Amino acid sequence: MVIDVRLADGPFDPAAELARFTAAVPAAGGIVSFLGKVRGDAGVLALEIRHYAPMTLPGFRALADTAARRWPLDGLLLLHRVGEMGPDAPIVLVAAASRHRRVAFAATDFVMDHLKGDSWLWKRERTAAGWRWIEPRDEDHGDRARWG
Amino acid sequence: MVIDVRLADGPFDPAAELARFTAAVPAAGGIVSFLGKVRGDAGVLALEIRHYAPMTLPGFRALADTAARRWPLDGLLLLHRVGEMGPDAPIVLVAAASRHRRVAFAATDFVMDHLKGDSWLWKRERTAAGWRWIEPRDEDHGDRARWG
Amino acid sequence: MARLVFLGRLEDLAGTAEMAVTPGPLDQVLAALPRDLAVALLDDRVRLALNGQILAESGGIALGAGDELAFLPPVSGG
Amino acid sequence: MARLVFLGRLEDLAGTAEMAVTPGPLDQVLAALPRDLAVALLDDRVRLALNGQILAESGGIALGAGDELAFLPPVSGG
Repeated sequence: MVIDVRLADGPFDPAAELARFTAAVPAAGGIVSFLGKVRGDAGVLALEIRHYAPMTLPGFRALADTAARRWPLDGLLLLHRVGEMGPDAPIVLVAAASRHRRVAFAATDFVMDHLKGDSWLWKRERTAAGWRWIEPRDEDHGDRARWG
Repeated sequence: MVIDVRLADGPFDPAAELARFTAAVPAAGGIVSFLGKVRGDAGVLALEIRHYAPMTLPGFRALADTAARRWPLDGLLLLHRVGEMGPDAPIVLVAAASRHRRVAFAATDFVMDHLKGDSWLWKRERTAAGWRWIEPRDEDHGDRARWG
Repeated sequence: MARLVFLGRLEDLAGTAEMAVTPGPLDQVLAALPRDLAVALLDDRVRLALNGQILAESGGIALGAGDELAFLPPVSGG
Repeated sequence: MARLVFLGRLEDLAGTAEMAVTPGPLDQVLAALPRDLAVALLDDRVRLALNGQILAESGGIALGAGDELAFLPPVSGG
């Protein structure tokens, strides 16, 4: 069981990361991934993600462990960018590998639902109007509630 | 809206395909992908997928169009290998790009559920015991029935 | 001539992926084939496609010159 | 000395990510800060973490030498 959880304080290459992860889980027949990136067309000139080292990475590890206990996975990848980035930059890559397709979908979906509202990350974005902090969303609570 | 549907009669590189797809959908904030490959540990020495050109690719295109009508997607990729391949070979890559994370998950999941039992593909695998045709699975009907 | 196309395990049974046949009513075309192959082709679960279009039923089909009739056994699962 | 850490918009409000403070009861530490910052830090929705561990409540905390107290406002949504 491969669990790979990292914070990246510089740009990362999602294709290369996914290729490396896939190579590490030869027994898995299915690999589901989610890539979140800064939208290229939304007028966002920059996104900054601040984190708190003593809690952010341990929080991600705990989330990955929870997913790994809940589903029979061959591997789980959770890579999250921090710092300041521009349009089109990859922000988060989550991938789950399993013998069972539905398991890989569920684990990836689960991790994303919890990442979005449970992570110790603070985000602000810069548009033509200046910097603006991104507020909590009520929707995130609903997303997590799907998993009981 | 990018719809990219292809049959590959030779090996393909999932990481490169996904990178190309991602670059084509700059407005999408989220990209979900499913990669199915020949398991490396299951005693399968070779997998052969036969198809019928006049129906297989039109069938895939119809499935992609159905998904594109059902969800607000920025792009959909459906790439399927045919012919004979060995352990670890990529078989199928499906990816959906959208502004909305849940939409990208749903569309990818939907396409996979329908691919598995509705595609005009015939598969046989070779183990130490020789070639064996892979039969239809009852489970596939249940997978499709999830989508009403 | 017309052409028969055998998919999946029907190809193995026929010993070939394609076969050129004399045009005519399907019954007559099948009667010229080895009996075990003809029986397998007429299995209820085998779908027929004429020139790439699935046929609702196989009764009364006649193959014209240049027609391609494909025999599609149940597709493989996941 | 002890250290205060300000996350998210609290960093902007404080004008710094970290601040060295004299150890002592939290009330006393906060009393030495600008009033608007102290009020923001005591907002109900701001969680406190002492040396990386979330505190169930902030009442009665005292900072010792080398302690790090982080102020964590609500995290950003999707």
